[in-house]
Amino acid sequence: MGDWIVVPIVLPAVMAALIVLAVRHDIILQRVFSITATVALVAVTLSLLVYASGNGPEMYALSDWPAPFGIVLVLDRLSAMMVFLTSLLGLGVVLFASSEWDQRGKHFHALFQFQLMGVNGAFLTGDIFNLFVFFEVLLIASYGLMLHGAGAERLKAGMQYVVINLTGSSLFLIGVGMIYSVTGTLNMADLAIQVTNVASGDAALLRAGALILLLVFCVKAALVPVHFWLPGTYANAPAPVAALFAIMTKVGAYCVLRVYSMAFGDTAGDMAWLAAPYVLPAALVTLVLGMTGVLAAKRLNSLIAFSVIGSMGTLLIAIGLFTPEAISAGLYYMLHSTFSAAALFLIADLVVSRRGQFGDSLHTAPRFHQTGFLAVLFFIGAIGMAGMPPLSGFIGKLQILDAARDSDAMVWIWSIILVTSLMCIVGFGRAGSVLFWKSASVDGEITVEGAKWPVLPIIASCGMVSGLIALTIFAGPITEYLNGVAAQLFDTSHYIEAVLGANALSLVGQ
Amino acid sequence: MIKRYLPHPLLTLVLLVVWVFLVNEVSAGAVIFGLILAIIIPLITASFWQDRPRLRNVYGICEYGLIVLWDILVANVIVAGLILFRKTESLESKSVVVPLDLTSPEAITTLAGTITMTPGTVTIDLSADAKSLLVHCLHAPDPQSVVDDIKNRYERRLKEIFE
Amino acid sequence: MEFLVASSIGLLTTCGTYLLLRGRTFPVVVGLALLSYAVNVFLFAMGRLTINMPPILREGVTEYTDPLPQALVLTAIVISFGMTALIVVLSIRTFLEIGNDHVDGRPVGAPSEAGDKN
Amino acid sequence: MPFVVELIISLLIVIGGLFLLVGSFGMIKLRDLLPRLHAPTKASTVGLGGVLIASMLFFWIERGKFTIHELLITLFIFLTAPITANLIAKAYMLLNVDPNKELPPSKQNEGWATFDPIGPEGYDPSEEYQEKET
Amino acid sequence: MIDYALNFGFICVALALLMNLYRLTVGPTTADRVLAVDTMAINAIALLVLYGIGKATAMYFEGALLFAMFGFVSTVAYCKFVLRGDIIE
Amino acid sequence: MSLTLIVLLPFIGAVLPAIMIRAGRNACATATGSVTLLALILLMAKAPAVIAGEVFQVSYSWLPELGLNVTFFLDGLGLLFATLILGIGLLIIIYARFYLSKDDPMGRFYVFLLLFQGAMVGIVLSDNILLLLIFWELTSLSSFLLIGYWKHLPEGRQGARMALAVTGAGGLAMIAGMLILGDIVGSYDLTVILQNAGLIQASPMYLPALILILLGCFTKSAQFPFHFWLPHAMAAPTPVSAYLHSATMVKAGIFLMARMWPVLSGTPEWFYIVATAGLVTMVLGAWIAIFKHDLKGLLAYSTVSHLGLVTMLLGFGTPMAAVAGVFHIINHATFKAALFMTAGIIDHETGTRDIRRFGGLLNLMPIAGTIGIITAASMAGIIPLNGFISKEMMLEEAWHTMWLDQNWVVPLLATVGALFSVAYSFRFIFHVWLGKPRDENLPHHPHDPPFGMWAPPALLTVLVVLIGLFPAAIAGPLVAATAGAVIGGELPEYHLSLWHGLTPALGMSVIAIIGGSLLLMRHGGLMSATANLSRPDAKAMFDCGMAKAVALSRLVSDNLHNGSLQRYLAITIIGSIGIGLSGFYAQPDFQSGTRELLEVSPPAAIGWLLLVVTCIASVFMHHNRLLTLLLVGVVGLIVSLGFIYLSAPDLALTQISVEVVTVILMLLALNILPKETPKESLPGRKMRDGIVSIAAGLGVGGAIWAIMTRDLPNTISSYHLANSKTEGGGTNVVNVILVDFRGFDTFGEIIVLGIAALSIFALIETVTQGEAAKRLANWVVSNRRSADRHPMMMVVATRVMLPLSLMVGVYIFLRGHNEPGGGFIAGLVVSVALVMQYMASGFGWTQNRMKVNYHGMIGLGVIAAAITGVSAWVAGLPFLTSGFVHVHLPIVGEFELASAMGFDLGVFLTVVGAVMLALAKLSQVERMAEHVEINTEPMDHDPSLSAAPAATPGKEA
Repeated sequence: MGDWIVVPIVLPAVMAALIVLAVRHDIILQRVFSITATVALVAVTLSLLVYASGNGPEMYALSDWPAPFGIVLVLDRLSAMMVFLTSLLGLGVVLFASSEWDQRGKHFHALFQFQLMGVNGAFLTGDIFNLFVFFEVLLIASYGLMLHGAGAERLKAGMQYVVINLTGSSLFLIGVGMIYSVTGTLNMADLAIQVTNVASGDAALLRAGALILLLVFCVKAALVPVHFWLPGTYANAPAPVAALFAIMTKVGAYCVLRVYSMAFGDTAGDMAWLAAPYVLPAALVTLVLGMTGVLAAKRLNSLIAFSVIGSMGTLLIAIGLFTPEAISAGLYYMLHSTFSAAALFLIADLVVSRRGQFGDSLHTAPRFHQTGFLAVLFFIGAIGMAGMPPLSGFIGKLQILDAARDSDAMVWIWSIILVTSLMCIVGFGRAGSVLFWKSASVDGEITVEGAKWPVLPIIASCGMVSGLIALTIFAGPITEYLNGVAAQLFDTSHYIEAVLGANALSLVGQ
Repeated sequence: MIKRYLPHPLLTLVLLVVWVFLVNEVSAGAVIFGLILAIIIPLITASFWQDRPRLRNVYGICEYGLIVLWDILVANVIVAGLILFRKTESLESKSVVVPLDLTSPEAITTLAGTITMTPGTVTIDLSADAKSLLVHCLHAPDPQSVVDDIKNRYERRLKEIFE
Repeated sequence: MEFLVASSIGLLTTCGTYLLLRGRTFPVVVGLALLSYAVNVFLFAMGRLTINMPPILREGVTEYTDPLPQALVLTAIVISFGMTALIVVLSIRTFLEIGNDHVDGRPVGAPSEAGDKN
Repeated sequence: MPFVVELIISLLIVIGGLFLLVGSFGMIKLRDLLPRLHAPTKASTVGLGGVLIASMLFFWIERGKFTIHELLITLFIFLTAPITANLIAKAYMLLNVDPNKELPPSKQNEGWATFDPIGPEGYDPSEEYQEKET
Repeated sequence: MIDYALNFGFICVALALLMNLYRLTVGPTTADRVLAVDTMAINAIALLVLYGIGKATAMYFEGALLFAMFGFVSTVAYCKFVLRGDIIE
Repeated sequence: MSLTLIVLLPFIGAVLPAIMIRAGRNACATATGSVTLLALILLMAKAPAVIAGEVFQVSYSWLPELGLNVTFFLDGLGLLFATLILGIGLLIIIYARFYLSKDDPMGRFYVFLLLFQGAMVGIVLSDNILLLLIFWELTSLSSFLLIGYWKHLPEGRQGARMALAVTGAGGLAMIAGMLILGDIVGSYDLTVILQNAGLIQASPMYLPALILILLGCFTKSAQFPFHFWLPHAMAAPTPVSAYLHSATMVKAGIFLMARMWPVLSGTPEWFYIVATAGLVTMVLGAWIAIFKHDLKGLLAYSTVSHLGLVTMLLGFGTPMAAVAGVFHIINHATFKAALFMTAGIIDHETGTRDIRRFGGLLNLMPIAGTIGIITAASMAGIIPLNGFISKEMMLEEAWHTMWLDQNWVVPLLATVGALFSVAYSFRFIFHVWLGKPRDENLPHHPHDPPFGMWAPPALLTVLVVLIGLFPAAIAGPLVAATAGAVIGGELPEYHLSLWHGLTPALGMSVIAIIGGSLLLMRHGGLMSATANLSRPDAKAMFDCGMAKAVALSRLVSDNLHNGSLQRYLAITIIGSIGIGLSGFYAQPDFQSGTRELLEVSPPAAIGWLLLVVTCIASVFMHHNRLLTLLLVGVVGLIVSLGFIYLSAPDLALTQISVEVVTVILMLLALNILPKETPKESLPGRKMRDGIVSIAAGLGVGGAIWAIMTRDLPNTISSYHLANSKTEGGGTNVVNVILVDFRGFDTFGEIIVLGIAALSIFALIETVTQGEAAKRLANWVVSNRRSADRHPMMMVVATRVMLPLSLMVGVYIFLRGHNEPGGGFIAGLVVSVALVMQYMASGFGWTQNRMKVNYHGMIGLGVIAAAITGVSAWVAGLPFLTSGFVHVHLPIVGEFELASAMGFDLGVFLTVVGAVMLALAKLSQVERMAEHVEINTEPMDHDPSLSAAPAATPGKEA
């Protein structure tokens, strides 16, 4: 695909800069620019996806320096899928925000495009330090977006989000530093080779560094015990931003998958599957805590936020198994949970904006405008998130359960996933009942000034929901693609050859 | 015309010298490039520094500079002596007032700077209408002589340079 | 020399972490700043310590220190500068919005002044 | 390198070092800020100047290259030292000196700039001292 | 001989820095502390220049220059803060 | 194909009511009914073939990887259930049309109903157990919606949630069970599974799978101990109760047991679990039913009891029992649906469902009464109705059944169950229809309902009678086909008829009828006796359990996520130390390094000492914030000195420039924030934090010590050193790495800066709203303030410094590629030079003289960098590829032009724009707080302009 590989990064960056430079005073033009760019991004990433599904990994050497000396981007099935997912999600979010949200503060669209750039960069890069840079890009853009429009609770939560992630960034550097200090490389493919060459006396340092890095990724992926930033952040972020953040946790999961299946995977000798003993138990606890939070939530947004934690737990259970089947299942669930979290946050915002002063508190309030329509949307979103049939969440969970069959922790995995599903069902049932049913027993109706049928937000929410439906209907072909992704992940030699040249692998062990 | 494109000729000269200092070599390339910068930068910064008085008395500047340099050397030795060899209790520190005849801010600033750099005195404040300097003396048994010294030795010369 | 650097990094980390764990925004920000010093030096020291071998190519000189960690640290410094700027502004913005600079979890609107917890 | 030049350089370095030391020593020896202010602002100029001239000489003789950029630092220091001294003194006086008692009057229409604003009205920090006394 | 002088210079500057540090931590007034930091910057420049002589390289000159410039700016900022609270008003 | 259509029709048709409701209630009901009717017709078209033994099957691939495919098959069992579902569904649709009042949103009702119908049909026709699971959970969801249909009623909402929780839980258990089953067999296809009974029963996973599947069945079919949710689901409109809770959904569990009967039954485990649960449910449900005053409550518990009966029969595991069970399913569906509809009629007509207020209703509403009495009699098992026949068969089977080697347990309890059953059935007859009216003041005056409402139960009643009279003729083929499907083999010898002669079962039946009648006569006394018994109230227990679960969740969740950043960070840090150590010590293979160490020089030692003192001071004196700031500044100073000492001039320059800007930022912030940090940490907390931070310090320090003491491996940077000059065109390798080798990092880095500035701008932009604006408006300047805002000396000095600094900036920028420096440092130098102007002459005056917009500068910078990168595409090279040429000009001499400079220019612009935007915007907050006027003059008083009026200093607060 050549230069197209870098387009998902450069296009949003330039577009954001252009928005700041040329149209920062005109919200309509900002929207036009932003939406156009996102649509173009969808097109580009789709063609990347199509290309990647038919070809092996492809490297793009920035500045024309050969790997591992310069920075490379790598397009493989996984990264193509992730950038496509990002752009789809981004399109929904930007549509939603373009109705009204983007006016509540400054620079929404510029920050949004930068955010897309950061996320895409994180997915495409093949260099750990460059990954750090893109982490920072996406984080700082997310700080800006998270604080969009301000407000006391949001600022308070934002403070925590920023500080925790800054600490995480420090840890990232420490981890990268330790890895570089014993392997002398930053390129992921090269790392996979160097890991096998590390002197035995140095291995302890490498392990420590790699695990610290794992912790950082887990911070992003909101894995217990480093998930604390998520509930406050997601619950208090502006709705479109919270929806966009659905992909942020996935970045963490992606990195776990990428780094620990490539550099510390099968080929890593003593260090093979370094992350596995840590990820799986933590993911199980995460799932439990997340769903406990769902049951405990007193606010709609924190309910959804905790359910996101839970879904990250589920996802990382699958990833933590580190088998091709489980990863394929996990990736399916990842697609699902991205859409369902986004859908729920968007729908929740439609609800909240109609509840006037009652906001998102789960207390009885009178009816509001469009209760029925929103109830349907919410119901669909909720069954998606809870993993109830017939939507993709159920299929995803089935696949994960199925893939966990051979695991030693099978009993734990199964029982926790199933029990927490119930907690999630109960939690969402309570919430839906309060929001949409109890209101019928209260007299009066809340009337909130503003658009009766906000077209773009409804299109966006329905778009997310239809994403879930599409995932369900096309589960077969999608799973087939994902199996290909997982197979490619496990067959690291192609990736390494694509990056380092055909004879790179012959140097292993020398 | 010249004024428009060369608002501060002296500044341009100074900048050219600074550039040569910076690149640390006196070559044609360096000078030409420095000259370009020395012309452009005053143009850019002109709005920050409009209608400033011109300095004409080049001889006066040189004389003043040498005197001050010498005084600085002396001042250092004197202050070092005071610090090292006098008991702190025996130092007669006090603030004195120096009424000013100068009116240009640049001149006043130069004077205040000179005072600070020279023996035993530091300019610590200026009256709000810029007509007096408050000078702190580290050891001044005779405050009036300090004031006279300042007025005669520096202010007079500055007046010639600036006004 | 290595010991001095290592202990300095350790000390910076310790102090940064301690301040990071305080319950007000300002010490937290300062703690982050100290921590980022520690991390920057850490990353820098990855290339091992050398004296007077700056990675600036000179005729006849063959020994240079590892330039890559330096480049990485530069990037890290700039990034942490941006982050610090943001968090500084965020902390005053939060302070203005909620009237106190606590980060120890008391809800918005709870009594804030120092006297209530001494 | 000729011995004399080497000697001069060494002397300059030693003198510079000594003056820097004295400047900082004065800062801890003297008992109050205003006297302290004298020490570093002065001693340091010569201290630093000595070192800089030593450097110039050293590179001139040693490298055969006449280096002048040290002068730039000197220029900066000369330009800035009085300002910092002035501002530090103002900061000190604002918080620690009673303008009505401890400072001589300005003998002009307006008082000292730190305490008296220009013009007829405005906030006057010196009033706070009067209030404190009453 | 220059080496001895340099060592002497290093020691002087080092002691001076320690004294500055003493003043910085002990105070008592904020102005004292600002003065200490300002002097520290001056001493640091001297240290750099001495080091440059010691290593016979001009590599550190820019460092010294920026120290001079930025030392001034930060001192001014501190003073302005004490004087006016708002340093950009 | 048409099989799929049967399943899909209700789902597709579910949109019809939503649309048709606009055309009126009749149209809506007609549309809904025709959907169901169509499906029923399609089904019936296949019925003869199925009864003849044929099995229809269709299959579509959906998710073959998982073994989840859309496959349906239709055999006798499926036919029976599908007929019940669609047939009764059709009746219910008609009934509901008249039952629902005008205020009820009928369209929504029918949508839910059709969804449910589709899900049910899906269950009974699925040939894939995963697909079955999907439909299974769908019934839970749609029944949740139906039960909660009257959302204004709290009972409805709670009942719905309870049903969802219980059946949902069962469904989840079943997922596990099904997955195990599929694992044992190696296929999720039901037809395959059904042929592998031996394999399954021999598997060690048989028991877990059995239990899990049965959990699903029992919860769905309200078997003991999960029976409690069903009565509360009665809050739903009566058509729902009639449909879901008599005819269909509760039978889903039964269906599944029947479906799995060939592979799961026949083992002792199956017998003891299923039969016992059924037996207990039958007796218990019946007993409770006797004492229910709510008409629907009585029917609900009777349903529980009858479902227990069927369960028990299936549990017996004998083919004959299975036949009896199947037959009773049919019978129960007919009479119970009719009974519910009758109850609905009573409710509808009288406005109450309290049995104690009824009596003699037969006179008032004869048609409904007749229907009610006949069907209730069938429920009681009175000859010659269909209930009698299946009950007889049940008792017959019970008679032969041993339970723990005791032959009396099952018969006795079965008789008792039948006896209770008679009692409540008679209670329904005598207390409602017969006797004298007990309450004259019923809410409405009852009379017979409209035809549409009584016709459906009447039709069912006809069936009740006909099956009773001619069982073999009417139900025979269906029973045979169904039972054949259940048993999966040869049917036993059986005879469907009213009279089997004088069998033990007949005796038991007689005992039951007589006993039941006696019991009813003593009803009043029993009532008061049992009223005093404290029976466990399942709903209260469930609610209490739920509340406890929620409370526990809150306890855990809220206490864990208490919003304390301190805790979060402490955990994060402890976690990182822990994981790092665990990695380090995972294997005892660590070896200390052998690298030759550098000597400690005096300046280094002094620097170290300074750093140590400053750090420690910064911790112990952190309550004084300004001092902390000064100390941190010193740390920065020492760190930059250290960088210079350790061969990193670029780093030192960057560090020191960043330092200053940071200090300015912090000072701006500190003016708003409190100047002191109060001492509020308790000693314990300090201790904890101290330990954590020392551990962190030791960890990081130890790691770096271990690293620095070993030799550097071959790193990729040797390539950088080798190619920097020749390929990258610069001698400063660090800079070449930054703008070329790893230019992409730098591209990201300046974007970070740009975003930071934009975020800061956006953040402060909102300061004019809400609480913050109020606080700023009421801001009181706490400290003493100097009177001069813009000291003259400073103004003059900075004016001179500006061009000098710009010159330095240009110099630093230009030399970057070859010597320490570069766009970033130059940007900071220029920014600082500009900030100096702001500090000296104030924002207003300076801003007037700034001709550039900082936003634009950021955008321009990023675009400049991007364009430099993209321009490589023109040459067919990848993004950011750099090129350089040596240009020779006369006089000037030779100099190098590198495209990396364009990139560096982008860096420069972004840095200046970002820093200035952030600082300028931040200072806006200060000005709002301080309430100062914008200054228009560079200094407070210009003595050279003595004639001019004095500049106005700001008004102070």
